[in-house]
Amino acid sequence: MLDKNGIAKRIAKEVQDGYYVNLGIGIPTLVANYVRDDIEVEFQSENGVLGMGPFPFEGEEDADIINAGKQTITTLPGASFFDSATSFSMIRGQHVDLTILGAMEVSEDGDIANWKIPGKMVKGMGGAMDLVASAENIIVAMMHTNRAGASKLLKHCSLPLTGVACVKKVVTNLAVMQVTPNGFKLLERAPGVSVEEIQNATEGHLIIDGDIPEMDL
Amino acid sequence: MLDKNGIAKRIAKEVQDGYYVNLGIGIPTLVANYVRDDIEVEFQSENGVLGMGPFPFEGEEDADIINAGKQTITTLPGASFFDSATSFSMIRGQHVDLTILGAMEVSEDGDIANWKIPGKMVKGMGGAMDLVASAENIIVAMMHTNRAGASKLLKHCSLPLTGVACVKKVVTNLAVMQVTPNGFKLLERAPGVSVEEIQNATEGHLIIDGDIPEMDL
Amino acid sequence: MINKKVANVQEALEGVSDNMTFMFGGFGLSGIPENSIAELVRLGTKGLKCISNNAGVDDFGLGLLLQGKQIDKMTSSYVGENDEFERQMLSGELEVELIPQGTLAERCRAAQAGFPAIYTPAGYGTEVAEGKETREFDGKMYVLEYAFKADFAFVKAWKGDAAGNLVFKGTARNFNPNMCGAAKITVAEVEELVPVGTLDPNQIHIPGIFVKRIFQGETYEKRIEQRTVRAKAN
Amino acid sequence: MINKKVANVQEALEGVSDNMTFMFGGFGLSGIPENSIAELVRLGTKGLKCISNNAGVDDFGLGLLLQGKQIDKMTSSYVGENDEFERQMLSGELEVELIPQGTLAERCRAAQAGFPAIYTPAGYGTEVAEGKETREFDGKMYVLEYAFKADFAFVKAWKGDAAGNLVFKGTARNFNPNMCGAAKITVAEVEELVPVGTLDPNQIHIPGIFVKRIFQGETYEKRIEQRTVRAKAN
Repeated sequence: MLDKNGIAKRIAKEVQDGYYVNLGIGIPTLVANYVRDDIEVEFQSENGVLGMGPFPFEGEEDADIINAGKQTITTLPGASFFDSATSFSMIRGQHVDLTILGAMEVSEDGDIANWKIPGKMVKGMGGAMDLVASAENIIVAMMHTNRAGASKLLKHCSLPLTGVACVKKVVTNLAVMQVTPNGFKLLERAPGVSVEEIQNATEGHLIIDGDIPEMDL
Repeated sequence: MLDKNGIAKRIAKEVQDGYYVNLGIGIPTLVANYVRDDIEVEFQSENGVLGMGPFPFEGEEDADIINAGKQTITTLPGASFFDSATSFSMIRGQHVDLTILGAMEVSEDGDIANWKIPGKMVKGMGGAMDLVASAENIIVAMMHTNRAGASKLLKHCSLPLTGVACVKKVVTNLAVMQVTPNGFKLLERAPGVSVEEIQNATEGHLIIDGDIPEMDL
Repeated sequence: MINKKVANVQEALEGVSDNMTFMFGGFGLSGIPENSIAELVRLGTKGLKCISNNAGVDDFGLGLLLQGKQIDKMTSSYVGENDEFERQMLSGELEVELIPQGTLAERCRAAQAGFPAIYTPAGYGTEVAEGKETREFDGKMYVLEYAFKADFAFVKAWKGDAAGNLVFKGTARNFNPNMCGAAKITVAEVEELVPVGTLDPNQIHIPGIFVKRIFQGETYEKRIEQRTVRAKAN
Repeated sequence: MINKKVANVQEALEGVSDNMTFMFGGFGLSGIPENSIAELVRLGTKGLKCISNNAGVDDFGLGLLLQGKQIDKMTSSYVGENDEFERQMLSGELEVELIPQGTLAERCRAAQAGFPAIYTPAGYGTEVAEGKETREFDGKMYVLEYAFKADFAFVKAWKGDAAGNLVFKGTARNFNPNMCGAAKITVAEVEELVPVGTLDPNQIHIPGIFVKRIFQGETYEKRIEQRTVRAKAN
């Protein structure tokens, strides 16, 4: 079974040379730490920066240079700043190659719910609805089940949707799955996790086709 | 009767302090020469410049700094350059206060035709259709009649339209007229021109209300 | 050069009154019009409808207007980090309309550019699109969203000149340029008002035509919301 | 940093073929992609559908492609100043679609930004709107215009870097930024390719994400179409 860093590490393998990537808050942010050194990737943040670097050294924080999580950041050579409309032109116009975000629920049709729990304080969708409505390649990073042990991979989402039929891949603490027209196709098992455990934790239709390899991290 | 420079001189009186102005090719371009020195005006050109100045001194022309007439220009302090989409945001968004352009025909409803003569080579509308569709204050500068002596102020335009119900004022070699819901309201006569001459040269409905003063140039 | 410079924040805010709709630039606490907000607090203008990506924190940014119960409605994409906001929202004192962030940006830009409405894919199939017109183009579904209508836009830039030209810094740019000219009156406050002619005409982010009034803010706190750093290597 | 730099114009134009749709930046002869056009002449690519505000003059700009009868259709706002253009248009060899200049700019921007269509007031009530959908918003009429679809966009900038970041100069900017990322492949040629990291991240007109290939043009004639000057005062 993977921890959050393990999920991030596995997703980092999906990041290819030449990709522009938008990382959501939470586990997705950790992905940046595991991207191979020998490929070129640029990170976009929807508040208006392309070419994000690591956090600044202590004392070098700049209130005018933050990411969408409102964290102080730095930029790398070749970076650029731009306004919000231009930022979402990059997203809506499908210039961003890969979007990685967290979710509360994903359905076997690729629907995603990650912004609202009825009855609880709702903070808002931020840029998530724009991202999932436009991105061609969306990977969800999340735990396979919620704190109560219930599956987050469902036939239909029970929470208000963020977007419909948009998720391409899901990486959890238990497995890597591809969203196909017929449901979640199991691609890989987390180290030490059996197909049965994944099946038991998945409410949506899980396609198990042949031998399922363990992840190579 | 006015010549082209006279028309430009009269129109210059319509330019008020604090106006952003877009000048079309031809007579409108001449207006810039007659704007009072004691008011602040900025000229916009739709190819992407605000704050145009006079032509450059000989030898100082720059192929990268032109107006929409493709003429080499200079800029004044406070000027800015921008892309075409932004330029038409200024126009469509009604940030430009006054648009002055030439016309082949104007109708008593304020329709304008200035881009196409069927059967002749058509060069195109350039930015004229955007300007007339959006501008709140449009003044047409033109001769009252065409070379054949026929009126250019008509009940209905005979040529393909550039825009509908958009012209606010017309200044010709003979008169200044306001476009009203009831037709062309005669405001001023050119020096030495009688009301009768104006009436005879106007096919559209001309409203003559009381004494019509001569222009004060 | 048309002069947009006003003497101070009081003059810049002339004409604001109760029940108006305001736009505020800024993302989180970055690039917010601190001086205009402070003056609105002082004026005590009430019944405000605010368009702003976020709602500040309890004691800074739009949170200050919330403390004074000056805001009736917020149109935002994300409103966490604010206890008073949560209290007013849950009690029903404050109306909140949450919309996608890209939709927010583009509804501003539509108002600036004279477009009545836009078609965006964001929110299709979700409750955000409920009751809204939708339409298919090339097999993909879009939601019709209308241009904002606002009385004042309050923006903050890094540098500006009396002609109203603005230059922004870093990610403090965010929604600020998109809101310029998107309201009846755009008020720009800048960290530094520079002499006209010193900004490179090639490097102006917002031409002065989109700005009605400009002033240099007295002070800027520029508070950091999430200070994230790494240790210096020895 | 993702490298967009290609060795030369040949590599930059890899993949162009007959009957494609191309966008060309420039206004008149200002800011046109001179090197890409020259290479298209050399390649002899035919049956082109071109989106460009203007059509060049007889012996420069897109006029060079017209001389070689490489263009089947022009979508432009203004096409004067070109005898061969006129001859081909009147003889029916060349299809010409004239559209308002602001509509041209925004149909590019829509393609860049992922909008399927826009509502613009330009052309309403004229033959430009014939057969097109129209709609009223707030008592004003608008025409629905669709985003362009193009295979290549050829743009020209002043400076650029290997990351694809672009900076334009003066009014040579015009349609160039709006066309970046508006076609499947955007090819940018620059007068000067500068080392990555030397362009100020605050002052980049087009972030590299909108550009697929970049190269430094060999030479630029930068011809002036209307040389207007005044005499120097003594």
